[in-house]
Amino acid sequence: MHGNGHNGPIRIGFYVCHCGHNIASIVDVKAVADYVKTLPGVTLSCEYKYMCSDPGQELIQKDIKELSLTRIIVASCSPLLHEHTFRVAVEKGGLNPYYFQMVNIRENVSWVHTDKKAATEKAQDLARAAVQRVFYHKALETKHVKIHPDVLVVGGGIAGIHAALTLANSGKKVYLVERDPTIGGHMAMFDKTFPTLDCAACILTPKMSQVKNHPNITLWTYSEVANVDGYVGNYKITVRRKPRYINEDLCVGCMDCIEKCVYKEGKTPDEFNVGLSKRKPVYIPFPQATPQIVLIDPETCIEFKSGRCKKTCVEACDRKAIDFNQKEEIKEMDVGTIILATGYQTFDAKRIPFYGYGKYPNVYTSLEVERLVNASGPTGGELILRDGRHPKTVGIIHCVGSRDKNTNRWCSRTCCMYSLKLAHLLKEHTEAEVYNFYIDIRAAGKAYEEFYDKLLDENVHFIRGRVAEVSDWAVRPSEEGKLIIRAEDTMIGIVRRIPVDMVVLAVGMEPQSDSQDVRRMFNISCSTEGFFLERHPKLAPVDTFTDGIFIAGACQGPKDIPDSVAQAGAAAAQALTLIDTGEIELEPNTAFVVQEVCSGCRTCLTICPYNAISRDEVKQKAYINEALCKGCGTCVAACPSGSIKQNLFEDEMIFSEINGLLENTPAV
Amino acid sequence: MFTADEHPKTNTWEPRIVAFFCNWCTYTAADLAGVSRLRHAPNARIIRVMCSGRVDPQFILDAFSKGADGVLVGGCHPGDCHYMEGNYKALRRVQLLKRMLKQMNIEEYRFRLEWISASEGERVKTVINEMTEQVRKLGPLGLPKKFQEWDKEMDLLDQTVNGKEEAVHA
Amino acid sequence: MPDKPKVAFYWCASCGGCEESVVDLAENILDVLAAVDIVMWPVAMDFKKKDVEGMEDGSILVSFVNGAIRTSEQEEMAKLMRKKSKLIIAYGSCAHTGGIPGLANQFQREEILHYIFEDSPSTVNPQKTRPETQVIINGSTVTLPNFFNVVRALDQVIDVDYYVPGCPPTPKLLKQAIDVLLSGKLPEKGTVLAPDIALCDECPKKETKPSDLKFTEFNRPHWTTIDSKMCLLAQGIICMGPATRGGCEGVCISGNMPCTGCFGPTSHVRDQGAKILSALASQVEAKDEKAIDETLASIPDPVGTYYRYGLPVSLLRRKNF
Amino acid sequence: MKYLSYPGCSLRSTGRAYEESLVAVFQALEIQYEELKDWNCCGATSYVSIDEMDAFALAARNLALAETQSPEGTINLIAPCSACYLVLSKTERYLEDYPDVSANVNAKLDKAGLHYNGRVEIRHPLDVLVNDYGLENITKRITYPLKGLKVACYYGCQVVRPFAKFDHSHYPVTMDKLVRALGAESVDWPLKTRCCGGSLTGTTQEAGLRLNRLLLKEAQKRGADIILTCCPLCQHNLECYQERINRIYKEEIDLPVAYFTQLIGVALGLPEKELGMQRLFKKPSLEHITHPKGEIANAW
Repeated sequence: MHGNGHNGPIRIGFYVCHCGHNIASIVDVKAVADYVKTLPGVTLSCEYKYMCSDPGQELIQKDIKELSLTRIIVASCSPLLHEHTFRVAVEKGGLNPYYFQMVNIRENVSWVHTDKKAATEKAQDLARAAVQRVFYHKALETKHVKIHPDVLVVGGGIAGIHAALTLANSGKKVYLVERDPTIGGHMAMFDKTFPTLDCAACILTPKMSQVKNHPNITLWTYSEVANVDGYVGNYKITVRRKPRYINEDLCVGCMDCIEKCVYKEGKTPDEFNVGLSKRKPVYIPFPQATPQIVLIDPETCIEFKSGRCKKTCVEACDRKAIDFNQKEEIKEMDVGTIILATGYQTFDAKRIPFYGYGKYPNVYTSLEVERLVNASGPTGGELILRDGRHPKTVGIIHCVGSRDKNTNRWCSRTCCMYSLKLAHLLKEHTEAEVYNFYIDIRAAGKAYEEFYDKLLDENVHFIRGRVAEVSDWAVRPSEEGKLIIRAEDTMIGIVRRIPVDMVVLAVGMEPQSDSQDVRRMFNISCSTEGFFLERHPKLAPVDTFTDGIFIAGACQGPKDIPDSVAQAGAAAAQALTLIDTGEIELEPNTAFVVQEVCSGCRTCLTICPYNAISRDEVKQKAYINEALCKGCGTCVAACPSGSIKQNLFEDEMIFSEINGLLENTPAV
Repeated sequence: MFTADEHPKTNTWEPRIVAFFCNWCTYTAADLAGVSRLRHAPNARIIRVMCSGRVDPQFILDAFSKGADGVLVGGCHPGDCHYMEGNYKALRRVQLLKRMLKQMNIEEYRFRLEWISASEGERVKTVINEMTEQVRKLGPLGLPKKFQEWDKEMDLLDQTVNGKEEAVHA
Repeated sequence: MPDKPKVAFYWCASCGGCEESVVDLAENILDVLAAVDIVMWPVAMDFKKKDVEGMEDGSILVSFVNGAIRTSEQEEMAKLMRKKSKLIIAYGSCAHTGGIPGLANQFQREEILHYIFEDSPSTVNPQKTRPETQVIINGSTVTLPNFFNVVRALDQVIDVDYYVPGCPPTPKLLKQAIDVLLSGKLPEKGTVLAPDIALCDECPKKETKPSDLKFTEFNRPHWTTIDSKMCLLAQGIICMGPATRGGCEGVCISGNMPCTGCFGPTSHVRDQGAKILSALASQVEAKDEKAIDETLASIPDPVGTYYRYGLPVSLLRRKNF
Repeated sequence: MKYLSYPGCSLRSTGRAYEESLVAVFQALEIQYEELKDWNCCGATSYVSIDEMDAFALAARNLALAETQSPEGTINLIAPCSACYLVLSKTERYLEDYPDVSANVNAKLDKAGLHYNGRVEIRHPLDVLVNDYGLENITKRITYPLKGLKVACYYGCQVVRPFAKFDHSHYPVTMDKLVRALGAESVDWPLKTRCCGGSLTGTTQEAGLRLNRLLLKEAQKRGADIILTCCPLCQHNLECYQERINRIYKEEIDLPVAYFTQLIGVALGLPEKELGMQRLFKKPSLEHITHPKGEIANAW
């Protein structure tokens, strides 16, 4: 450690604040000021009643000018509270704000100690540490980053739709990227929505067409984000647009091609109807799909497989929109902020084999039942089971893949309510006896408990107990041909066998299977179960730890439609705040590599969570992109040759703080 | 080991603990302890860093060598790090450093890593109180004084050279 | 030849390797000899302490002192050389940072003597005789120096002007040091006369180190077959290169042995061991305490690994007793 | 891969047919194994309930012996009896997970000059045959495909619970896959892992038989020609009490119960004697199983 590393003359101004009685009643402020006066480098040391008041700040400014102070230290409250205030004051006094240092003698001293002597000694130690520290302070520039006004919204479910519309309506340009051929997400598949029982399509499809027609929204369906570069305010996005084999500009969605396809009947399980019906190779997910453009599935289309199809679809299209040679398209754009609304996937019920999904035809998942009871569903809304029967008894099993340490531990939050809704719809459609097997009924939402009450009045049965198995093991004649649900009824303390015609598995909500890949691409975090991690669970629920990236909807955790919409609105508001501010100010606590000293050992490259460090392959040295660096300092601590420094937290500053803290205080 | 009255400054020796707290969780928790008036031992002196990942093992050793009797590092709980994984890096370093300190005969209780989230003001109080008592039991580490003691053996030179000493065991 | 500058070499607690390195100058030594007058060199020339004592203070231009300070005699000689020399160069790891003898700072003097004179497998000493600093034999007094409890680097005993690092320093560094000193253009006091950049900079295997190295376990050279073309850290072998000053041109690495850190840290580091510890630990893959400990357990002797040459100048200096 | 085998007491008494058929099949398939030398009782489930630590020590002696016999690498120790499989697995797991158990047990083993280092993995022959040897390799050697035979695979509780090491804890399918590979049809039933009555058939027989009856009745109802087991106690319970059940409960149960290894042997064309078929009380009717060339499966 050669050279003293000081910057210019050291003339320290030290101010200790009484904070009324808050500090002065415990810390002997005069003793602190008198003591600091004796320390090397200190030009002025004084006490004042309220340093954060206007007169207090003006005092600093006056002293800087009159006494040519070059460093300012204020011993008062926590820097988290007033550091910014004092930095501004110092700057107004004509000194670089980063020559300022704050000493916390309120939260860390007077408010937590009662022994005046010990508190005063501690305040002196802390003051001495600051005095030694500021010797090494440097003039720094506050960073400002401009915010590009365009926004990327990833995912076109209800959350993505709502966020995109909110932003577009306030005049921002939005790119909405959806990987499926249509927007609408899971909500488009639902029949009714709880607790109001309004039809999902009726409230969703108008919003879908608004998206399509909004001049500020660029909608790219059947597309995926392939790459994300850059940082807050300046993200560079690459989007991969998968070929539909249909010219989007020409197709008007008349669907003549579908009708004229050489396949007279659908052969492929229909994704939108969760496999309950079949579709043709040329198809549209559902009649109100947005955009209303067909697409061709090359996996099943004869032309793609053999090249010898009669291509009746091409003949049928008078707009010549079919293009078998269409290629994947790569789009690039700049945005300033990103909202991730990538949604969830439902739990795969086959993971619990003793519930019989995939084995007994009359075991359904809740999502299948949504389609089954839907008027535009595979059976036109008539409840016909896979074996052709109409159910007279139905068992709904709650918490399938939720609250279960063998599968997923979390509560999926929506299953209780949608199970109640399905119970109601099933009763309405079939007048069947409906049994709900539940652990707890969680109806914590506006008008949710009332809905539960209503169901109780509708004579739906509720059995409190986890189901052990669903089987076709009949032990009585009445059970023959039925599915038998065995469960402990914990209310009466016996094991019950309930024979039913139909079992509905209320499957839980899971992170998308590729959530880890997405998280890495956008450089955000996931909580342990795989949902995207918010910056603060209470106070920053839609922010992430990466500035400029927000999350909304079920990608952050299981939630229902109202919560997803609320979050989408919040995420849009956060994005708008950034955009309308135009730029953000960043603490200049970034790290930098001292190029002459760096040996190019690459230790730091593996450590930076933000990929802010890259290696200049020509110079063979590390280089930190200041804009990506968030200032954690982890690389500084890891650099084995001491070649990385962190502004505001340089090694020498911290060593001098340590030294200052531990030098013996003279007897007070 | 020193006795209390050997301590240079005061007659009653008090443990001196240097604490490195991360800005986002533990420092905030210490502020919360303050706001909540959770009184605790005045023996810890906090140095604020942005992340527990910034805590260079050199800082810890330097604190000991400058006279700290204990060193405390506070960071966010695993999975909660403001910088994604800085606390894991801190944990890994601490685990390795602990092994080394053991080899150097520095008692386990003198060095502690704690995960304290911003909401755990109470935990700041508990940890500082606990550690103060543990270190108090161990007595002073007193490395600066030991360095002086060690160097006293060189003063013997003049005596031996001047032949004042009778034959002594080497 | 009164105008030739006077140069001295002295050795303290060392193995003799540093002396070898001087001889390794080979034919260059003739140039050196032509340029200077050697006034003290116990290993090669017959000068006595009293010869040096007889010189004027400061009359030697430069003294190269190698070895750590472990006995009172070494301390005394170091102080004498300091008095008589304009410049003192701590030559080699032991003088620079304490070196291998410095590892004895993990033990008390009594532990060491007890082992050497009583417990070691090859010792037969039923009377448990120990050497004494003064013994009178047939009326003559025989003396031995005092054996210190603490091993010290040279600058912990006397003021040192420059350092030439290495165990031993390479002839090239020595030649450069001599040239600089004779040129009269002296660098800033305290300078280590080797590049102030870590070894990786000049490592022949530099480009084979991956950018996403994560340790799941640490290996040792004798446990594995080393890929001679590949960065040793990438093979899980602890190499001190990233935390060690360069200048040796990677001689150990070229011989498929990891750097053990003999050149000491760069000038930006206070504690070489803490730094390599921090770097290695930061790159461990495991996340939970148990798995981390399992990975780290494959480092057998932390102190001996991180401070092989620098324990006396480390922040803790020695084991706490 | 080479294996060590731990027969356990059952395979030397009531379950002899299991060992005979297992040996025959392993030989026919050329699976290398050797018997653990000087093995002792696993302690079964009863000893653990008397003194856990002593029970662990007793079982761990076998693990330590395995390490002595096989000085390097991971040792696959085959335990065909479900109780042995469970007790040895549990011991192995506890020694690995709980340092205090390990220290205590090793202190005991130390007195016998033994030590357990954690190299043993307990394997069930079903797991070994299906997952190590592979169904395709078994299929290749089949000379008498079991066409038309309807098999109810019964796993019992201990092979999959609490350690579901190679299959699902409530709905295992390994044996079903094996049976289908042999050319037979596996009858799907939800009682695969329900209690066979266990030792209750010998203590509280009424309770034991009630449980036993449920299984037999349901297998027969679903048209099974035979129940296949992988546990000596299950085999014994299911096979031996059928007449008593018929008498008490007025049932008409008549179902052969065999070991899965016996059926593999049949499909491989091994002689009846080698498979211990003569030890079964109820002879499976396998007359219709014929060689593709038309000859009837050995001397059935």
